[in-house]
Amino acid sequence: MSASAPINTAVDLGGIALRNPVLTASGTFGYGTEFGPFLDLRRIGGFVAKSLTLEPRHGNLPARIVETPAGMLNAIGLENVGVDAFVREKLPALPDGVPVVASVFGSEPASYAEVCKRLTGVPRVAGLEINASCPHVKSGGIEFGQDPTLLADLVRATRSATNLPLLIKLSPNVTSIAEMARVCEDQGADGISLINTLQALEVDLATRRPALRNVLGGLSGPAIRPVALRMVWQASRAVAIPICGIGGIATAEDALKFLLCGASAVQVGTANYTNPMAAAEVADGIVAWCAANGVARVADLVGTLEVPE
Amino acid sequence: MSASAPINTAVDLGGIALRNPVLTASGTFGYGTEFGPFLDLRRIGGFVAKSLTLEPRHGNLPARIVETPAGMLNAIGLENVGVDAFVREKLPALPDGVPVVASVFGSEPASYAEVCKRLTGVPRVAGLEINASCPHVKSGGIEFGQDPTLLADLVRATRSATNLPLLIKLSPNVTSIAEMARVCEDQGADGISLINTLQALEVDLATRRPALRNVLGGLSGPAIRPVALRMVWQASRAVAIPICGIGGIATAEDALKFLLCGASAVQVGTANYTNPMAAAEVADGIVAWCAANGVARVADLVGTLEVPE
Amino acid sequence: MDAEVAAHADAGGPNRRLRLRVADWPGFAPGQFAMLSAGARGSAQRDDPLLPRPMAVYREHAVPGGSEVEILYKVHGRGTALLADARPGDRVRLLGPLGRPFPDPPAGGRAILVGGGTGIASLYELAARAQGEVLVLLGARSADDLMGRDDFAALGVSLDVASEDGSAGRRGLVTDLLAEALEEGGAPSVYACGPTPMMRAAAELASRASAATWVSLENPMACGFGVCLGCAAPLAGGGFGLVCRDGPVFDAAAIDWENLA
Amino acid sequence: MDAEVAAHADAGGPNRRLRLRVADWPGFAPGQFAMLSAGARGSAQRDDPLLPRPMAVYREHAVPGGSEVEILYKVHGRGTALLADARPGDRVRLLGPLGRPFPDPPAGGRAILVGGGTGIASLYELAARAQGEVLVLLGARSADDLMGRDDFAALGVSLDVASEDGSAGRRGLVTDLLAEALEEGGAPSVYACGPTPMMRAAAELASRASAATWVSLENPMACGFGVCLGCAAPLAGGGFGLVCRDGPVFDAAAIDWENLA
Ligand SMILES: Cc1cc2nc3c(=O)[nH]c(=O)nc-3n(C[C@H](O)[C@H](O)[C@H](O)COP(=O)(O)OP(=O)(O)OC[C@H]3O[C@@H](n4cnc5c(N)ncnc54)[C@H](O)[C@@H]3O)c2cc1C
Ligand SMILES: Cc1cc2nc3c(=O)[nH]c(=O)nc-3n(C[C@H](O)[C@H](O)[C@H](O)COP(=O)(O)OP(=O)(O)OC[C@H]3O[C@@H](n4cnc5c(N)ncnc54)[C@H](O)[C@@H]3O)c2cc1C
Ligand SMILES: Cc1cc2nc3c(=O)[nH]c(=O)nc-3n(C[C@H](O)[C@H](O)[C@H](O)COP(=O)(O)O)c2cc1C
Ligand SMILES: Cc1cc2nc3c(=O)[nH]c(=O)nc-3n(C[C@H](O)[C@H](O)[C@H](O)COP(=O)(O)O)c2cc1C
Ligand code: FES
Ligand code: FES
Repeated sequence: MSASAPINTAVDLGGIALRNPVLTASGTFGYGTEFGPFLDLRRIGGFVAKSLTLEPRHGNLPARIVETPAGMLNAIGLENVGVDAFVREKLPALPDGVPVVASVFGSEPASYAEVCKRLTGVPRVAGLEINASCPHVKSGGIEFGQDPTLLADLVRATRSATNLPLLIKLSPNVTSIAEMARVCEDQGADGISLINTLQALEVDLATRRPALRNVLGGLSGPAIRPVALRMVWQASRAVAIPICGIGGIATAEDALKFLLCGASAVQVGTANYTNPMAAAEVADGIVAWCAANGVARVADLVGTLEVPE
Repeated sequence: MSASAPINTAVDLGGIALRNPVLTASGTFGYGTEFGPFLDLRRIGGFVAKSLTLEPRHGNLPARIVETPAGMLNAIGLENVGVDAFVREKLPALPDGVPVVASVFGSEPASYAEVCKRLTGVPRVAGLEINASCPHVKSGGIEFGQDPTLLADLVRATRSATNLPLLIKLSPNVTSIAEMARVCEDQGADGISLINTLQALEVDLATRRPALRNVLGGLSGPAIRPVALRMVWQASRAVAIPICGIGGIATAEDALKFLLCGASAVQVGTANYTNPMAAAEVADGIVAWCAANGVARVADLVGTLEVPE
Repeated sequence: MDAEVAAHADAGGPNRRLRLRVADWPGFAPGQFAMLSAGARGSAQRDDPLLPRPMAVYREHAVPGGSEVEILYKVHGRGTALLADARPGDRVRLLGPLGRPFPDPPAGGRAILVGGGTGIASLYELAARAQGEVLVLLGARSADDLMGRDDFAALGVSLDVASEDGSAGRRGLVTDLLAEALEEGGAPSVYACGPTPMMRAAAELASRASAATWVSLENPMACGFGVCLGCAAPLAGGGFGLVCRDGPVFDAAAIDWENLA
Repeated sequence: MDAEVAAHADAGGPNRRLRLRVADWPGFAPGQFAMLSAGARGSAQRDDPLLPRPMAVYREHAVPGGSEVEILYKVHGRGTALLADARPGDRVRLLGPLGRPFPDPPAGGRAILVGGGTGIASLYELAARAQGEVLVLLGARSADDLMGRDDFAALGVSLDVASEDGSAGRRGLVTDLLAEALEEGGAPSVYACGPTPMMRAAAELASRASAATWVSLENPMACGFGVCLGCAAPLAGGGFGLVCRDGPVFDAAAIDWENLA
């Protein structure tokens, strides 16, 4: 295929222009500098930073992670440097030429909104991703992403706090992901990221205790990929705003399946741990697949899954 | 440990007396006769038959199954011989000495109830398990197990149709499993089985179509075990009726984790395919573990997970 | 159910020949298969890939203290790629023999065996044991891809080959060979195994020639012994047959080819 | 990041010695580790077990065209059992060297190295490169379990051993040996690696003797290079240090031992 025109890999994710559809997922790529020795960030489409809160957070006591079949659980507890230190110290250290999406987290819509404000207008921040998997303090621990009313409040509050492209990252621990996606669209979100981790538990049989100090954790990795594909497909049929697909993506083939199911872009998460070059390999592999299959524009693949009758 | 007293493995599952806590899961053990060449059914605690409907059902067109990371998807479409043929032909062919739990399925509470009636009083049927993962026809395809009101109707209807021990098998595709468990308890169920499969999708990249003809399928196998453990733990804290734990159980260690999380018994599903002797090996392995760990009664382990502070 | 790898060798192109030492092998009939773990079993459990792979029993060999079961397979996806890593002494899980075999070719009659792709492996023992006149037609994409040619040739049966790129035998489809063979007349029995479109075409040709036709289907399987209902093939009369239990061999006229995936 | 198994041998009881041929190995400092795939990589992807395993770099050897990295490890759970299946020529994934090494023992001073269980592997190169007086104290459950004894002996350093069942060296804990060694006085530097309770006890003993103490923590890891935040160890001053990036070597006084899992 060397003689043919280069593949057009550019995609638009709710107003964020990406040179290719492969981002790295929040919490799995640090603040972007840690991959320096392993990965040239200019090979990927963009990078989503670890979720930021208003104040720095220490996170949970260990053990914070445990391996499970084809996956892992984590309960990091949203350890982060806080939004101000991110803007002051982390952003300037990032190499040029990679769009940065900042992930935002809080305990109330107001604190989410404040973090959004502080990130708006900051050079290098190309868009915001609202992590709606935070337990809402006043509602007894139910996550924003698990209740349509709470979610609507959250999207409304963050939408009015910023004019940056606004993605809402949804929790998969719901009865109807389509309903949640529609709430986001109705309240003016520019796009949807899904999925976050599946709530799960692992036991340490030797101690007869939970394997994680936090008891519950989030399941990620290849194990959850079929659930993520299902949710992306369901959400993409429910709303018109673009979707960023996440969940167990480790290869170009995995990513392509998400595109077919309706994702405009994808994020690589846990696979970064097992192979720090994973995201770049996924991006390159998409190009190779398109070349081999006569696809000239990656964006043309989005939502083309052919469903029988 | 040869000199010590034998381990007491008997458990009570909502009125079903089991010699040991290991059953086989509905749809993964046929009608119990297929395992003849591989497994002596008297080694396991009991067996749950393939879900039965009022009329025989043919099921879905192929492909019905596909492998996924540490799991598989299925969309069999509830192919079954119908309740009458089950009573007439399948039950008598079963070897003696293994408690049979019949699984019941329908499109309306009334048809579920009718199946329950036809199974009540039939020799060899030790209890009923209501498969609540059926899409409710009149409510536009939402599963009984996904809506508290529909679920309450279903439990009420089946409860009044039988005096057999009544287990409700819940769908994991819900925001709050604790809420669903409470509905079952409130309406008089004797126990809860969980989890059924996670709704999921796999894509065949070569054809750019869903891998299953039915598009969506149910994810089972080790991949889902941490989600199942979480739900068993949450449900066991929400209700007092016993729980039968299901999801990715392949070894005695897996089963023991479910017991610690509050399950009174467990079911082995997908593991039967990869190893037809799996359920018996799980049962034997529990005895060995108890012997090695000084546990005299398996039932004493139930719900003893030690949770920090 | 554990079997030890006795030998493992290249068999041309992507094909491999695997010999497994099995303790209580009961013998098999042509067309039966086994479920083989996707790769050798290591020193600890691995949950991925999860499901075993169905493989025809190619041949069996009596050895001191047991039997060796021979499998001829093609490296296709993950499971077979990992199986190809298995070395002598490694252990695999094997369940079998399973399924309903081919009916014996009529003693005095003429049997045409049509194999394509990996389906060829299901036919070898049928050719070896057949009493009457046997014509074997093998098809593949290329010479490289073609399975078992020399083994069939060594049986001394009539043998004809077609390949899509012409690198082995005639350029074309194995069903072209079948069409010609059927023209020779004599209402033979036809035994076909290969990709669904090939079997479907073979069944149509044979039915036009009023030849009894048996096909061995290659549906995906989870269990291999009739409990998951995953391998169901739609039947012409309505309903489904289980490929693992009611098949893999079916009367071609009994299959609803339109709806077979 | 792919490395080839050059040699793989028993190293007593559950212990194995693995030599990996690495193309661009930059060298390492004592206490650094690598992330090793849980088992050899086969011809196709396997998603289970998923995470790599942290392993200390035991030694390195220059060979024509590259380096061989030596790992001394114990078969413990699934990942190491599968690693033990790897044969020469197999490939594993290796990321490293990672982490902050031990500070060099003060040139003229006395260094006490305390190793227990798999922690022993982190100390060998420290002993080998130390300039001053070195005392190595090794502990294990039994003689069978004990790692690396002969290698340390061959260094010619002072060496003392304790085992819980008395089958190797003194019956008791390695910290008993440390307590005695500290009584000899001289405010040495202490370097400890092993199970958390052992390191905690060593740190307390050393602190009472006013000895500077460095510990190398063994927290579970997912990434090994500071992005998952999974390996966090609580610090005495509040907050967390990342074992993979800020450690694995920490000043014992900086650790909040109470809350370390
Ligand atoms: C009764 C029967 C006998 C067979 N005999 C042979 C034989 O003797 N030699 C041989 O090379 N092949 C044979 N096959 C086909 C063989 O099972 C597949 O090539 C193999 O499963 C591919 O596995 P994989 O992991 O390499 O491919 P993948 O595509 O990675 O497998 C993914 C999943 O799809 C299933 N699958 C993929 N291709 C097929 C297929 N063609 N048929 C059934 N399931 C498939 C796998 O079993 C697995 O569950 C037979 C199939 C059947 C049903
Ligand atoms: C910096 C560092 C250096 C190490 N160096 C060595 C060494 O040189 N030789 C050696 O034998 N061992 C060493 N270990 C311990 C080694 O990582 C574990 O023994 C190994 O991970 C066990 O894996 P498994 O799959 O056999 O056990 P499993 O219990 O099946 O593992 C399950 C999970 O728990 C983790 N885990 C289990 N035990 C430990 C442990 N003790 N420490 C960290 N994670 C664990 C695994 O990494 C895996 O993610 C080191 C650990 C660390 C953190
Ligand atoms: C260790 C770890 C930490 C994570 N932290 C965050 C986070 O801070 N914010 C967030 O939105 N998602 C977080 N996630 C979720 C991932 O971004 C992603 O949604 C999820 O892991 C599924 O993708 P994967 O299977 O590719 O990992 C985290 C995941 C892991 C494994
Ligand atoms: C092929 C297949 C068919 C199934 N059929 C049924 C069924 O008829 N009724 C039912 O209640 N559950 C059915 N299940 C769900 C299982 O009983 C079980 O709840 C689920 O597979 C999770 O357990 P596992 O991971 O051990 O398989 C089926 C599962 C599989 C894989
Ligand atoms: S493969 Fe399970 S029923 Fe046929
Ligand atoms: S192991 Fe991932 S941050 Fe340390």
